[in-house]
Amino acid sequence: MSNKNKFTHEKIETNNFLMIVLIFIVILFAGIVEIIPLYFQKNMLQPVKGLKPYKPLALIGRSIYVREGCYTCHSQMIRPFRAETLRYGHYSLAGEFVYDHPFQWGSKRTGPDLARVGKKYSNNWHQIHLTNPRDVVPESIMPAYPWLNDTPASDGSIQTKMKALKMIGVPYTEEEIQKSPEALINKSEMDALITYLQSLGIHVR
Amino acid sequence: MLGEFNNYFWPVLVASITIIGIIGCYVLLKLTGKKGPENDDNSTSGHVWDGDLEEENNPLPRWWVGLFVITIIWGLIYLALYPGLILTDGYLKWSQLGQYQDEVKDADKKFAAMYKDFGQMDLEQFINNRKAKKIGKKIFLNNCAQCHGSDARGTTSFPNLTDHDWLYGGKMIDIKSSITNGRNGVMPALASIGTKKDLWDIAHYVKSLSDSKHHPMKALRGKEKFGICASCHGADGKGNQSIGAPNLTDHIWLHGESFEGIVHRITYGINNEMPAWNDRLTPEQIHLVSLYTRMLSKDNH
Amino acid sequence: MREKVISLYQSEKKIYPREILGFYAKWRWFFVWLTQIIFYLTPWIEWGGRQAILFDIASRRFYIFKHVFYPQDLIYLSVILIICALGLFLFTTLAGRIWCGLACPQTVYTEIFLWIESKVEGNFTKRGRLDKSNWSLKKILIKFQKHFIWVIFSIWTGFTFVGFFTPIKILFIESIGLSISGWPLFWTIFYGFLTYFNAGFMREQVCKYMCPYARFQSAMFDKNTLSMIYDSDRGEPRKGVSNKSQGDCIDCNICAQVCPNGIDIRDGLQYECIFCGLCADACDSVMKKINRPANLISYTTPYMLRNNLSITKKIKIFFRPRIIIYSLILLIVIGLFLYKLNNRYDFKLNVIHDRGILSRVDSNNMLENVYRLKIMNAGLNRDGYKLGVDGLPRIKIDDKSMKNLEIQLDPTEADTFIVTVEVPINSQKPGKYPINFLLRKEGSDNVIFEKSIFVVPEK
Amino acid sequence: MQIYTDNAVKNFSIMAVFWAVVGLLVGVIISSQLIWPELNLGLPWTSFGRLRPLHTNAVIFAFGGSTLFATSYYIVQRTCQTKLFAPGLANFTFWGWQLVILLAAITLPLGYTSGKEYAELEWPIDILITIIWVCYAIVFFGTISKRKVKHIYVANWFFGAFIIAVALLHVVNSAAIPAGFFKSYSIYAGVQDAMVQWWYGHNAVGFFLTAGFLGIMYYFVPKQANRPVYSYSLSIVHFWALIFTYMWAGPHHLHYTALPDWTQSLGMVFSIILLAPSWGGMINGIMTLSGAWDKLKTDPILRFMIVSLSFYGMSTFEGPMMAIKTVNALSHYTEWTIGHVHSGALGWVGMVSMGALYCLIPKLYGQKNMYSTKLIEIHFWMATIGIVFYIAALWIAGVMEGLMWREIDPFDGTLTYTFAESVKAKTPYYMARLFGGLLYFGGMLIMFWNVIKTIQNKKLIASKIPEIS
Repeated sequence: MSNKNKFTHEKIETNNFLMIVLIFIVILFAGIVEIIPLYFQKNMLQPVKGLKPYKPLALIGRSIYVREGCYTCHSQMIRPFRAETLRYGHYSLAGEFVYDHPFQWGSKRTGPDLARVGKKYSNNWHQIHLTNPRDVVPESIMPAYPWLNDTPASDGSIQTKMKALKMIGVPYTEEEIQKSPEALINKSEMDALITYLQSLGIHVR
Repeated sequence: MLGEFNNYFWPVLVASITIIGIIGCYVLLKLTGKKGPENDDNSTSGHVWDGDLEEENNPLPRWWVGLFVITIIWGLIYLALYPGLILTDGYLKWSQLGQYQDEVKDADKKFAAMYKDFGQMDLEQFINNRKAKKIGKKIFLNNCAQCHGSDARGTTSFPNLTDHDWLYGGKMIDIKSSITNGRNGVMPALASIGTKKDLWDIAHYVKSLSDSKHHPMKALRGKEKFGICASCHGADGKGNQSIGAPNLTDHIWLHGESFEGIVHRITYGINNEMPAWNDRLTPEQIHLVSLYTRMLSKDNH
Repeated sequence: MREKVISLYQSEKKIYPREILGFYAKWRWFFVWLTQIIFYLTPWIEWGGRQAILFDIASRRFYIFKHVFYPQDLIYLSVILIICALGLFLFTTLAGRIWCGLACPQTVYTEIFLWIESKVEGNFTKRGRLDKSNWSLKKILIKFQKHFIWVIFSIWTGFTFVGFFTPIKILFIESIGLSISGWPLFWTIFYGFLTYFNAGFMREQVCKYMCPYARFQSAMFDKNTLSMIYDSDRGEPRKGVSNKSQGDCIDCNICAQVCPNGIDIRDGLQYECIFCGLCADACDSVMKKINRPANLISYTTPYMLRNNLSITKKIKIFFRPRIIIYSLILLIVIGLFLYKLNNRYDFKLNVIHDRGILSRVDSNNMLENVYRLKIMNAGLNRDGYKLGVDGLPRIKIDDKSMKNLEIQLDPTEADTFIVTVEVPINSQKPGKYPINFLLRKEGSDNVIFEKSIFVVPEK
Repeated sequence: MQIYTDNAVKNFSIMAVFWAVVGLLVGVIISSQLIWPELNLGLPWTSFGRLRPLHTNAVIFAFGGSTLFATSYYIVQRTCQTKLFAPGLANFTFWGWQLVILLAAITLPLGYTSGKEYAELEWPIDILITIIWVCYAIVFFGTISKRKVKHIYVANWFFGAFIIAVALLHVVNSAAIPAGFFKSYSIYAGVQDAMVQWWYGHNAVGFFLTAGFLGIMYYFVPKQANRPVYSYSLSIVHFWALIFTYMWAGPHHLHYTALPDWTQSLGMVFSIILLAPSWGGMINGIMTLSGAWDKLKTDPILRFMIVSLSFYGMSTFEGPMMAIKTVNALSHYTEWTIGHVHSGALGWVGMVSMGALYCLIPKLYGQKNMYSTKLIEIHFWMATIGIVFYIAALWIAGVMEGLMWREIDPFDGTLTYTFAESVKAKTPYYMARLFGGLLYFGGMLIMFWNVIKTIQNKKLIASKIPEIS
């Protein structure tokens, strides 16, 4: 910005404090303009019809998705191009992500987009695919995740997780949180991850 | 876009900071370019650090200033034409969804004529038309093969489309209806009709209908309990295409032929769903892919 | 410290290079003609009823004479890029910025534009005088004439450029009817404008400030790299025509006047120098007039200049380890490239194992896997193909799919074929087995092998 | 006699070289996994999704961070002609930063991640980073406060902006609600989270990898070339314009997403305006070097500098181009982006760091030169050729897959290629990329060896602070 140039730059570059303050002010504007208004734009906060917070098993599945770094190779964001909607389905809407902490849009498609992978394949298919992708897709370069079959989905953290999310605005009811451990009984991490994947993007067709 | 905000505060803030920021870049360029501390010999700024670090007073390269100014002007023009300031949607009224709709409309227009011809075809014409067959195959591969297999011969729980056994009927009108609206074959859980032993007996009877391996005594007992099943599968077990109840007298076992499996299905029921495609495929495309499916089953007989 | 108003930016002094002919200038003109003939004529060459070289981006097909490339073939482009980069390394280490001086489009178009300028406005002194003179009708006419020719030339250049990407004949007919539109029009004007602006106005500034290659190249130099060198031992002190004790340089300044980048080579090697050799030409012509030996400015290395070397010594300098390593790498990459290109068939096969059906048992107790085979005809004729499979005992394509496997494809057509492959049940243990598909073009011995897998499930 | 306090500088320099070796090694491993997916050996801790955050964190924050700490502590003393403010605190930042890296190297393979790119570390580590960063700011600005010269040198403007901006970005983007010691949820969701993340992500590039390293450039280039900085007024304009505009450019990572059109437009406009301010640094560097052209023939360190500036120029040109929506529609999600990042990371950040460290290390250990100049030369060539292979392969691979994804059959209006076909077609490019990466990594190993040998010959010297003339 230019206000400090009404006098010469000499003043700034000889004054440590002034320099710090001016740098801080100059870098502040972009965030104010680009981030904060998004909280005041209506359809950025409105969930799409039918969208509910992740069920306990799907929430655990999402943690696994994040833990394994799936976002480093898969996007969850279908752009409004015909070539993408033909391949992946309806383009993504802001309202589909209002409960996503953090967002998982990704930045790279080493593998295909997953925004609407829900209900596209059978659970069985996912299970085989995640255990060894090359059993179903010989060209695949995705890592195999056999250990998910052997790890229980529940590590006792589900209520802590849901409570934390509730604190930042995800509308879980006390009852849901109370009952959540039941949903994880006898489920493996594989089940959880598949449940999460099957829940992706199914509310918009 | 303005309508998505409750009041003018944020739109005005966004627009003003943006414009002031861009113009500020220009003002900065103008002011700094004009004034600078000068040494007597005009060559350096006169500041020295670390013994020998100095700065020369060379003015800004002209082409660089030009580049900077051009990008600034371009930025202002862009914001006038395209949405960016919230306050205005831009002169061109452009939006990414508008662009998408145009793209789809153009593509639809481009291929509409072709599909129009194909939409009226009968099976005979289809088989003799290389182009139509190629498109039919492609639609099938892109949408149907996921479950029914690329060769349409299905697998466990996903019907083979190339045989003559049709759950919901094999006429063009039936196939088109299946694709357009989807199908949902529901067999209710029947655990309550008898003991576990009774259910096993029914399974043996079911197997006997197709002369598959079974225990005659058990089958005989099972026949008595089959009444409730007959309401859908028919007294002769030949099924009912209007509700998608399969024929039990042939050798086609959609969900597998093991006794355990049959008992499990009687106990817990089954929900076999085929999604509806009317929101992803046009009627012409559904017509073509139906013809393709018909052709495959014809090929085999 | 006092404040003083200095100008916003440094205005570039316009350079009026003097025209010169000679050894290096001839080479330069040779390359101007060579590159431009290739550029302007190539799109008009026909091959087998279509444009010989056409990069059809809209339909993602790239035609180069008999070859048709698909997006999957872009690896060749990648290799060409690597070859260019390595070539640049090699030539720069060997001969400095020879690319800049002779063949770079920036230099070539500047040369052409300067030539037009000199034809319209006269030689370098006249041009300078014209620019300084007041605006008059005559000046306007002369300037208009120059810019008019420049613009026509630029548009033709832009048009030719676009002709590499859209069929040029159709483009030509369209432009005659003034019905050219959309992207072709945009790119014609855009590329034309770039030519006009860069060669007409920016000229040496591109080399001085903007071009990253110019920086790279300077980092490639070593002490044995050939460069334009003024022999100061022989030349200094200057003004030596009358006095024998003085150097050969008579300080006529012609070397500086001819320089398109406006430097004086006698100040030593400078980053602006693009090795065009015009100063050497100018100096040689002067040396000839005053009966002194040529090469006061020459294309050499400081070491060679100072020592009178035998031919073997000179060769040894040229074949230093770095040069040999570069050449070797370059030769290997080029060799591989040509080998691959030559052994490339004009059809392609892509095998995808079915996603939905991993394996299944059919009613005849055969274990089946399903595949999609995408077959592309990259040739010039409609061709037929025969498919086979091997890799497991008694493996074969099943009879039903065999019936549908009459593969006939038009030129550049691609189609998908569905193939069911079977082995007798229980003939293999559960697992994944590598198999091969073989595709043979009818009437030739060309066979493509494409790997895939056959899945035998657990019980 | 006043002596510079170079303890932290020495430590950071050595660790920078070490972490570069580690970070590049992980890079080589994961690029191999893209060709041979079995290379994770069936272990969760070595699968691609867990190692890639390790790779990015190791090269950006461990290698890049250590280099920035080392050079900024060195430069701020020399250009203020005073010793470090609070040297003990500086040593604390060294041990603290190494602890952060160590924790990252343990937690990331274990799968403890917040799931936001380049900000994967979990909240306890984030808090540690914040503390260290505050100490860093105190040492740095404290030193400037007690400077003996009147003017703050331009390199310190850039370091200062880098320290302030990174603090702001880190605090805002890492705001999260803990759910246990190893798990937290970003307090932002969906669109807002995406915007905050890329506001952070882009400026991690803009301030960590650009402004900070421009600071390095502004000291070592004029120093090594023994020439004054080319233009004082250019420094001023491009500094303020750069730090102002860079902050806006984040949304170009979200073109054609569910982010509103207006935010995308702002991101694009400022990305284009950013071109000239970015190039300002390149011009100042190159024109400074231009006067020392003959030195390039003999000084491999200057070669590193000039090549890094060339790559800086190319990447900062390519960046705005890729921020144009129509280009981005093709390039986004493809290998092109990875190629672009690495032309900046390997070409600009890597090369300028190597040049600076080659310059710095012998000075710190009382040597005139590095142990072997020949080895620097070899390193230079391996790195340069490595980059050529790397980016040539990935550029084309990106364009190819972009074209394949969007190719519509003109015949029937459906897609031509399946996704798997595009994956399969990339294998040869991955090979070429791996080859390039191996060359670059090999060069780094040579540097590591060279550094060890140099330090073995060390003489303990105290570098005196010159009197103010």
